[in-house]
Amino acid sequence: MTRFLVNHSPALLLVAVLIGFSIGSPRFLTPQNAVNLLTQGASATILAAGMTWVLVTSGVDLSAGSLMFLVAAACGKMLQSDVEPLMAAVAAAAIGPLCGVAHGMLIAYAGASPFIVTLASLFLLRGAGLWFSRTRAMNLPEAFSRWGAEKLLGVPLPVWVAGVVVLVLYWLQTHTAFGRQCYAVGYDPAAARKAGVHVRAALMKTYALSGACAAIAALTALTQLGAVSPTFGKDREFDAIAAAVLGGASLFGGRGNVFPGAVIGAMTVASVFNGLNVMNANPYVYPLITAAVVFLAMLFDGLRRRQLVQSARTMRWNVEGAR
Amino acid sequence: MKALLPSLLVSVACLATLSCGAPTNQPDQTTIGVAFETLQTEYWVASLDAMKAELAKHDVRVLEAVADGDPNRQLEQVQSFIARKVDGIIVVPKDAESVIPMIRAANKANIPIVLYNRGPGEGAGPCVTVVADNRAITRDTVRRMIASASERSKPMQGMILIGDLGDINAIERREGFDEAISESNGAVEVVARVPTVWNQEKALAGVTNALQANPDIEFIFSSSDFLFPSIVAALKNADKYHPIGHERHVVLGGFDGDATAYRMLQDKYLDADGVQNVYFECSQAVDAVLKMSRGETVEPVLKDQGVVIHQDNLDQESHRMWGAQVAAKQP
Amino acid sequence: MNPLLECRKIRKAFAGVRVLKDVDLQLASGQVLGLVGENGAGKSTMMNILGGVLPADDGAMLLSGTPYAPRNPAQAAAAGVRIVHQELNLFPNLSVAENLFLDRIPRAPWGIRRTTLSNQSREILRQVNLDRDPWTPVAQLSTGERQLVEIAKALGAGAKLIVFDEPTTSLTQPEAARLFAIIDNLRGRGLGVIYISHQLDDVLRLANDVLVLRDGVRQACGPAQAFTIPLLIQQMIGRELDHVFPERRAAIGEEIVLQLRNVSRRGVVDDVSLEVRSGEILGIAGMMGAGRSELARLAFGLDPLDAGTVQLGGDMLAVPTPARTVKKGVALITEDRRDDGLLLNASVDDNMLLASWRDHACAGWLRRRAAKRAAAAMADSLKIGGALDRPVVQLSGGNQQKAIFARWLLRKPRCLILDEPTRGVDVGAKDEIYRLIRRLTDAGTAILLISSEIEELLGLADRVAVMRAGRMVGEFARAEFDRERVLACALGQEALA
Amino acid sequence: MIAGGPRSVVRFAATELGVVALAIVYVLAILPFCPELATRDQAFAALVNAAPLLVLALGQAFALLIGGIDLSVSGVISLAGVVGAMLLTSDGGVLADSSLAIPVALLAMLLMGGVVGVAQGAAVAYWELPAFIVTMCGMMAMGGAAVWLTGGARLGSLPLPLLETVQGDWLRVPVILWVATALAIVCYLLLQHTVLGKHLYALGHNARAARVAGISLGRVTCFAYGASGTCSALAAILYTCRTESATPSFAREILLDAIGAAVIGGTSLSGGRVSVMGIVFGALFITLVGNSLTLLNLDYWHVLMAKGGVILVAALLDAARRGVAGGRA
Repeated sequence: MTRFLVNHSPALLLVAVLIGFSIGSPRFLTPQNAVNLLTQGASATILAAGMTWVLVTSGVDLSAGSLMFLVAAACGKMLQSDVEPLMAAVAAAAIGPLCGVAHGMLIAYAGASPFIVTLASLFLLRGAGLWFSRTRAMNLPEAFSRWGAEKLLGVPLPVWVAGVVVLVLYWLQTHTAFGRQCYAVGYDPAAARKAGVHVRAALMKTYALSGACAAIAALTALTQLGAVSPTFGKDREFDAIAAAVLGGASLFGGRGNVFPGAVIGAMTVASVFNGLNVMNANPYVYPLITAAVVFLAMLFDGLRRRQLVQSARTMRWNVEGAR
Repeated sequence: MKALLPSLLVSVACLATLSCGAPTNQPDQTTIGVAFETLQTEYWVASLDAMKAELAKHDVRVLEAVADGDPNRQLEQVQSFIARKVDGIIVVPKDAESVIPMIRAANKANIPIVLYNRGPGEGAGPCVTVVADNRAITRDTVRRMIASASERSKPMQGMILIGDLGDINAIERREGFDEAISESNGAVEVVARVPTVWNQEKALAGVTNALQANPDIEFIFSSSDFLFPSIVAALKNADKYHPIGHERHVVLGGFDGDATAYRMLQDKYLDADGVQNVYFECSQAVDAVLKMSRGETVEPVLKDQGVVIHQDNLDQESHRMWGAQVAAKQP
Repeated sequence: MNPLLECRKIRKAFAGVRVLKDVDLQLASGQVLGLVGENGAGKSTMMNILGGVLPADDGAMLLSGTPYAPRNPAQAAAAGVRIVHQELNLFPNLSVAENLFLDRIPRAPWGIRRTTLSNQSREILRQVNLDRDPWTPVAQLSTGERQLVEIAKALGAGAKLIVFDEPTTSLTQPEAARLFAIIDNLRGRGLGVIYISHQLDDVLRLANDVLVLRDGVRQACGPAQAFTIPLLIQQMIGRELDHVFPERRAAIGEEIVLQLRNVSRRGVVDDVSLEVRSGEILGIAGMMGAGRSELARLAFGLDPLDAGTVQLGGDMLAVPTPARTVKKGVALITEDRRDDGLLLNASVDDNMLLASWRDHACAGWLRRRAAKRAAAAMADSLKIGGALDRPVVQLSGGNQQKAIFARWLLRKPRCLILDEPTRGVDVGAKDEIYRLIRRLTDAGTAILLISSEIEELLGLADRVAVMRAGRMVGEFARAEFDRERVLACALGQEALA
Repeated sequence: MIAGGPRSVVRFAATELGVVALAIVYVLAILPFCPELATRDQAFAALVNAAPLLVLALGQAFALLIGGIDLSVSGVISLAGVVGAMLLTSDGGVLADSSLAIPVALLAMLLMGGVVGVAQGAAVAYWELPAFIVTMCGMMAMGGAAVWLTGGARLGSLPLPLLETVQGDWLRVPVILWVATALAIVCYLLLQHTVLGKHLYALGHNARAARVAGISLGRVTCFAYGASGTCSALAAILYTCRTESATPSFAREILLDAIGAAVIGGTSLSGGRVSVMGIVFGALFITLVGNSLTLLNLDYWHVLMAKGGVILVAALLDAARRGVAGGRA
């Protein structure tokens, strides 16, 4: 019983949050609010999916928020100079994987620590974005921001985008050699190399993916907002890490998944914010409750890890007992 | 330990080089240091541009610095200006308290200092302040909003978007809002207070959620105009973004007077906007600092009365709205 | 018949210690060669050379008649030589199928060819009689099942020769029987198998030929029918003493320094009791995986006890932790010098002083010069040469081990637990360590000595206790010391004992 | 030392002397552009500006030394600053009129930082949770608590004697410099001359070996995070007195500056390596880069990018250093 609880803690935590808020406000658990929640969680989900991937290889990407801003600034700049919206979006999105590849190179080939490389990037990319935009806020043309409100089969476009990204990443993670090998890389890079895995290539691809996710997340949020401000994407990397951890990813590497993990994590964060909004809660309690939820998730995760170790021991005992 | 000795030697040498360095020779041109707390919103960017343009008119060299919300860094920047022996300093402080040591430093160095947009706290040394009364302008704006919705059935459900909870302007505007609401005899019932941390995404999600929870909201005040794109997006999604006169129109009000707000006023979506007169404030600040640098005395507080721009006075007053001019420059 | 594998005069030395001396080995296709010998006889080295982990210093190998000199495990695998290691190299966070094919997952435009992968995995798993869904995460398998997966991994890539290193240590009886059937099957298909094990009855049952190694020398070789278990044991240990063990100069004291009562830890140690007196050396014998090192860790407080008590000099420790046991004067030198002993990038004297900074301090404030002097004096008396401020990683294995000894000697421990104190140490350093141990007992230190070298145990210890599968299975007093009986007891051949 | 090919240059740059050289070269390089730097006042100002960052970086170094990290810096600064100011402020402070107000408040701030740090250390050591997340939650929770306590308002009106003391000079040298120097010396002595320092190093080098040597990992970890928390609180005192008010929402970026200063100063993110001297120059260097670029009248974004570039170089040096230490270049 405890084992079930501990093994499914991310999902259970989400359910607990949902139930808690439904009790708190009758308006929380409605179909409209569900769609609403999904729309708001779209960009966070995409970002968390990319972050989960990086965490699986026991890395971290602190530059995600700044990269989002750079992409948004570039896109906004192009839109303002009357570039075709689709072209602008595609061109801006290309910045993401490019920066990711640069991170990957430094981490995989120069052997620098992911933490500090992406920390440097956090400054560099935001500086570059501000340079691009001259710190001006930009309102985006209707032709672009219209996409954010567009609906397909009754479901908003951002949700579709998030769905497709999650699907693709889920497929990559579970149905390709690269995805599976990333788990080996995160569990023990040396052993993975010995087992014939191309560790460096895997790391390169991982950071490229994370960069691509940041870019897509930026564009998704941008279509919804219709404007770029100089604070766009600030501190989003911390939210994404929190979401990934809520979804069961481990900072020690080798664990976590895009679906359902990252989705659950991002949805939990979004639900907390949404629920507090709906309940018209005191604005001051927001950070406290978020911190409490993340800490709780981590505590469960610690329990689960210890239980795994325990069960491995029990197994050996059974083996020898039978002998 | 082995590393310590050479390091010490080198640092002594370094300090020696520093203190023997050439004495500074200032060019004759007047130099003014401008220290902004942030460039987070369009309002600050417009202010900085206006100020630079104003200073350029007087053929003054400008040193600029942005503290990115960190008062300690701003203090360092002001000290740098003092070290460069500027002729005057214009500072946009983060808040009333943290500017006090900056004023003291400037006074000590005998350099005139002008505070832009935010006043000093008690016990500050001599300085000149150019301020708009955030609280009063907000109050008047909200009054105007309530008035423009006089024909609606009472009470209306209302929402306020609160800025960063650590920002003094955000707090003053919230207080102005509350004041106007409380004197309205129940015309508006505030059902949602959305914290935005001055973040457009948070604002979008917050407004959407609040509309979800309270579909009857018909009165929204935003503590800054730069959150309007988020509000508009949320309203559109809820099919509540309609021009004034439409039965589903939501009474909207904002603060700052930026280009977005100007266009919304033009298009008859926005009911009222509290405007700080950027050009007035900037020219006042520049005037004051230049006068002081020539040894003249200036009134210690220069008030920007601000103006509430609404549908009825838009044509007459739009020249006082900085957003109108920014909008005119943009295609 | 053309031999599948032929090794001629293989030699290998580590840091001047010869571990393989002109070993010849022959194996025909469809044959199983049993390789036996004591711990440290050179079996693992031989296997590592075959598997491309280590290069041979000298000698030649022929595989199917062509020269064979793998430079890394990948080359060995490509040539058809696979090794099933005793410690598992699996990723528990991946599924069985993924572990089997990690470096050559069958791909298609739409991703992994899951059906191909499933089928191939099932095929291989059938060969090892593991009836599990290939998509089960390895984390959910029992240790025995994991061992089978490891074997399956070796079978995967067109293997010609498979080396099994102690494959049955963690298998249940039925699983072991299954393994033997698999090996028979492999033999039937014409593969060559080298089977390394301490389970002599298994070796005799499985192998066509048996090769006995002793101290890196080929001691005996012949068809399995020619050997019996007693004969094998005799061949394994029949070596002359090449060390003169220093004589005890002081009598064993009265005081019981270390006392374990019914100590258990699930899965590794089962109800063990022992006591060591001051100045006494209690030797612990047993084969790999018998729970000796685990016992040492329990006594020292490194792992939590599930049951039982630890008493030190009459004080009961309710929950022993290293910090507490060290304070009571216990010291542990583990077999894993690199991970549990050294601060590799720190200096030699920092390593030596690690446990005794407190003794060289006044209210937390170090008397660094005194500490350094003490370290230097200790280094001098242990003959650790060279500057003491260079990183310890630059020292030879013997000197590294001496540095760890120095660490504890500086604390003058009342009880010292030694786990394989002379592993990876050259002959000269070995003698020095023996003298050191004797010096300690003469000063009244109680010593718990774990060693795989029976000579070492018999030469130094006052009593030898024997462990097997986590239990204490026998104890010998000095008067009853007999290599064959001790080894037989450790191997589980009590009939002989 | 410098002669002998690119490899020894890398090796030199990777030592703590590297950052000293870097700082000097940097100062010399920008001197022609802003000669003001060469005045005594400005040199002192640069040092005073670097002082609070130095305090933070030294604290961070304790966490980094044992292979951890402390992200809670901005949270502790906010909360400690607010707690102190709430005790002291003359408009409604709890202890406003008491003569003991100042020492009690300062002690309370330091204590708060220490206790919070120890709690985080305990969660890391005893519950085996990742330091990154524990301290990230700490950052969010404490920042939130500070805003909650004050309702978001900045607290000013602090007692003048305190402000004058901290902002003033002692023996013609600013008090803040004395404080930072004293802390640096204390840290240096603690790390080099005490049992605890040796244990911290041991834990960072090889936690398993340290445990076998009888070092209590839990206590040492708690101490490291406690020290980090206390240093953050000390920095809060300096910041509060410099800006004469306490903010409940201290800028998060300061954390990145502190880590940057520590890493540039030769601290390894993988633990076991720290140099107080290096950190002093690292903090000075980061501050110099920020301020001198302002003096050069470069735009704010250029300052950000320059800072990022410096950290990137430090990252590569860290990698090179590990390569040299690990035997692969």
